Amino acid sequence: MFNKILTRARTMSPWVLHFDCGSCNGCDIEVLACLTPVYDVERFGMINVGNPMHADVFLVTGTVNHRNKKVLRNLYDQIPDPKVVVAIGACGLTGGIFREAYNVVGGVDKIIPVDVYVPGCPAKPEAIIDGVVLGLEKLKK
Amino acid sequence: MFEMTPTIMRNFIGKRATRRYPYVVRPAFENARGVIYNDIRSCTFCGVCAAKCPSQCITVDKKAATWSCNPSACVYCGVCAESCLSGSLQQKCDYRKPVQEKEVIFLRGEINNNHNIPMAMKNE
Amino acid sequence: MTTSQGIIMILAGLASGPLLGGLIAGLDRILTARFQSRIGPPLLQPFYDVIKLFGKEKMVVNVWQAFCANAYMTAASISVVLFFLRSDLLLILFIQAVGAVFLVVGAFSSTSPYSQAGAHRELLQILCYEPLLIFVVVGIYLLTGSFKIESVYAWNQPVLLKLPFMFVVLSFVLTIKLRKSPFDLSTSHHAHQELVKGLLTDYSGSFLALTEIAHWYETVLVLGLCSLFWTTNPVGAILLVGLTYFLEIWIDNVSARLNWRWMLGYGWAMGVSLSLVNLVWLYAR
Amino acid sequence: MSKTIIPFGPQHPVLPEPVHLKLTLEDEVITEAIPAFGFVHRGLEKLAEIRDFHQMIYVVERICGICSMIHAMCYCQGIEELMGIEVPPRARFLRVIWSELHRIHSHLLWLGLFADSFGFESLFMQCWKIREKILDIDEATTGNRIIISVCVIGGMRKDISPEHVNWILSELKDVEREIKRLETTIMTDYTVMKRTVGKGVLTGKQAYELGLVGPTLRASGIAQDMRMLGYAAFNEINFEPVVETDGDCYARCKVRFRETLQSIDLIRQAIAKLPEGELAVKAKGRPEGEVISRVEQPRGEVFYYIKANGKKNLERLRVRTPTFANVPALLAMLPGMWLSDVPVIVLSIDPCISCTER
Amino acid sequence: MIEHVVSISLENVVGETAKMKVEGYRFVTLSCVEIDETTVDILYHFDKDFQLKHLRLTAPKDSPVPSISPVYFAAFLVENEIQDLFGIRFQGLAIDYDRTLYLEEEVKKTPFCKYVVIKTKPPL
Repeated sequence: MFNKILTRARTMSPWVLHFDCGSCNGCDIEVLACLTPVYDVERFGMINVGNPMHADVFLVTGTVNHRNKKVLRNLYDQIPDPKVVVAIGACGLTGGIFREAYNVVGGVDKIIPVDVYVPGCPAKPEAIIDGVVLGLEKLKK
Repeated sequence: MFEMTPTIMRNFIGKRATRRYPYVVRPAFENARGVIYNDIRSCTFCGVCAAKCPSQCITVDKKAATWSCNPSACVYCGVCAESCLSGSLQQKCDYRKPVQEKEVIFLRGEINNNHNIPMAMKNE
Repeated sequence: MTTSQGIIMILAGLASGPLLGGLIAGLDRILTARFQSRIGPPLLQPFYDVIKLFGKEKMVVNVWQAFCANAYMTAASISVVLFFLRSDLLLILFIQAVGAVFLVVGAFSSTSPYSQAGAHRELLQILCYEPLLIFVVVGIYLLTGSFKIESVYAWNQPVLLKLPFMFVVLSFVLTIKLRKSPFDLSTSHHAHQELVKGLLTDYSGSFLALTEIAHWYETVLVLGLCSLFWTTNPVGAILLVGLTYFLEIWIDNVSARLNWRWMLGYGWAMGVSLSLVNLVWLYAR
Repeated sequence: MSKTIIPFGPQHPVLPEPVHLKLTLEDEVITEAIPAFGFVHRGLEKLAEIRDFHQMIYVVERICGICSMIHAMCYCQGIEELMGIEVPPRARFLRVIWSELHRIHSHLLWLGLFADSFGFESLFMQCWKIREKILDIDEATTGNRIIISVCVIGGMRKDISPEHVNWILSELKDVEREIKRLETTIMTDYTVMKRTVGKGVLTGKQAYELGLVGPTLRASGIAQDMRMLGYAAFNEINFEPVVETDGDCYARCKVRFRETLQSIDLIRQAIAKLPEGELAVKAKGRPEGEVISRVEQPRGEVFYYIKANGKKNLERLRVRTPTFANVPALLAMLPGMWLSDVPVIVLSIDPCISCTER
Repeated sequence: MIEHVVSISLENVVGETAKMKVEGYRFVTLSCVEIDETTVDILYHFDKDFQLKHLRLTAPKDSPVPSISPVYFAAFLVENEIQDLFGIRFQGLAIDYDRTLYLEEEVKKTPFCKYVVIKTKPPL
């Protein structure tokens, strides 16, 4: 019984932490656009907390490079369980158009385990909402 | 002070700006740049798309008659579809859905035989 | 008050925080969303948040912090229970202040600079609103001749009519206490703040949930204080509290965050002068 | 109180982008601020060696998602100059329209973030709500919301149809009305003024010597706007740079606010004069030589140095983006300020870190 | 095409830029291009009333270039960038990131030079 309530609460209240891991701002502002009136993800209880210790869903946009991979790892470790990682945009998935550049390590999944991949360049807000919803499936288990 | 009042009062009384997305889906604009779709039966495996792709996510093997694309590296610029000589490559207006596993689109066709085996192969 | 009545009141006080406070928080979020042309979260959203937080992995920075979160929660709930028991106003205020200080101590005990700076600002906030609250209580005392809430209820006409300026001062305190713009200095409901979550940065999981519930208790307490200004009939009290809260949300939405210098200067200047005017006016009549 | 060091970023909600500012504080007053970069560095200029010069358009577009089209336009203008291509007039006017649309959406985005930096959440929401209309125009005309990929060497890929023209004009009218409603809030609201007036003052001389560009420089009273060079079709439409003289955050806010309205006017002019004709000329041959191309981005002057040697790939592509030039302003403005003013000052130069580091 | 180019040498870099400052030019940026195994080309761009003027310095890779950041403070950022990407050392930088502006310590190669330069601290 309690578990059922807890699961429901978890899916109803995904607090997101957004980390721009070297994206071009495209996906970034689309993530922010999700919070604004036209998409308003607060309908689903999503709020941007900006503090890893409070977050449940980790939205990562952009390529990983040698400097920010440590930050990424660090942030990931600070998020308490249960957590969901959503990689956003072509850059977050594989490195996108930049994956052959010298300072690019590749997609987010090279550093931390990723649960949901949201393709697009930039990913549309609709796709980002879909992605978070898909990620919440993991919490139901 | 409080200069914002008329605006927020208008918001309070007026219609919400929110699109109730998952419940109400707005149709995509007709020339929105979404997923790349290859009609493998008419593909001639000329390789122009692979050469033009700025993200280098398309590989074409003429001998084996295969066409593959890594949609997670695709930047949806639409250059491949524009430059396709046979018109087999098209860009649809729907965006690609999020997935839990990365996939690679791998299509095999035979140039003279109208016969294709589209299949999605998992990456690594 | 009989013993059975007392027990009912204690239970009501204990329940009011998590239930009433949560509902108020939910309503607050919906109203804010409406002001911003959004739909906003469901009414029960704060409850989901808190339940979820209890289910999160425990990450304790240090033992102090766990203790402080609990102490804050206990103090806040005791002050509300005392309020429901119609006890001494001064006692209620001091217990509430002790709780608030525990929250700050917990934040100071961590090493995060955001948390430290947030705690620093919270102390300044406490410094700003506590004297004003005392003024309000003193005003009530001068009017009714007692610090007991009982005596306010015994008063035959709404206190608001005698202490209108005091009510303005109290709503000023309310803005600080509810962490609303322009005074969301130490921590803020939304993330876009220079101190991230400020004071609450290092509280996480169930401890954050505890501070959240404690905050609800405090909301109930401060709104309860507001309701004391209209005790003659419950409809009047609810209307007054509702209106004040609506006003708070409105101010939250039409103003930017200011810094603590402004808060201290403006708060004390305005609070003290308004209180004095009111007290002098009381005497003069 | 002894000195505290606050690490501002790389993950910080006020700055959506990863830049690290090491702030040394005494009480709440900043004594030193040193920025650290490298969190977004991808090495994009080097990609010119493996992508050919046509493909590079789409790469430079992704230097920055906010002013992407203007990057592509600047790059294309450089290559066109090298190859001696004359761009058809319709394409030049279309470039003006889309680049000004980008300016509006970037400025509105900035206004929102700026409002958020001083804790004015509803103003943030309002600005972003208006901005969605511009994004809809982008999506309807080009197919993508932000990175619109319309420029090619020799012209444009997409066209604006006559039905779209009318729709754009009516949408712009809405946008203009909504923005004008915010005017009193941004220009006269007590709390906004309290947080912005007199914060981060740069005199004209200081700003010029630091090599600042764009609205940051114009707010200090120097009328320097690359659109005065008359690239694309800016020489055929009326254009006056917006200048303010105070040089503080408030002045920078005013400049950007007025530019937003000005851009709407520029689009109207460009639409009124939009000539018929072909969209693009075919780019034949390979570029050779050195060229410098400059255009005005929402954040200021962007500077491209292109060196080509007649091969498919460029020999060197160097991009100096506006924020790169504006970063020294931060070092000059931050010391002596309050911690609570840091977000306001940092955002007042409209930092775009992915531009800066490429 | 580039006009108004003045060639300068290592000795008079600072002198020439100081002259530009006196004439009222605004510092735009530096561009660095690798020419061959031993030399790079550094272009100093200045702007005045929308007219660009350039100083071209052909510098050897191994000897440090005098920094112009004491003259134009804004130059420190781009000089640090060149230090990172090309391995050229600048002497007298206002703020020296010691080649960690963009790249991490563990990156040992200078990405823009085809001929790898392992960097050392400049002689003091």
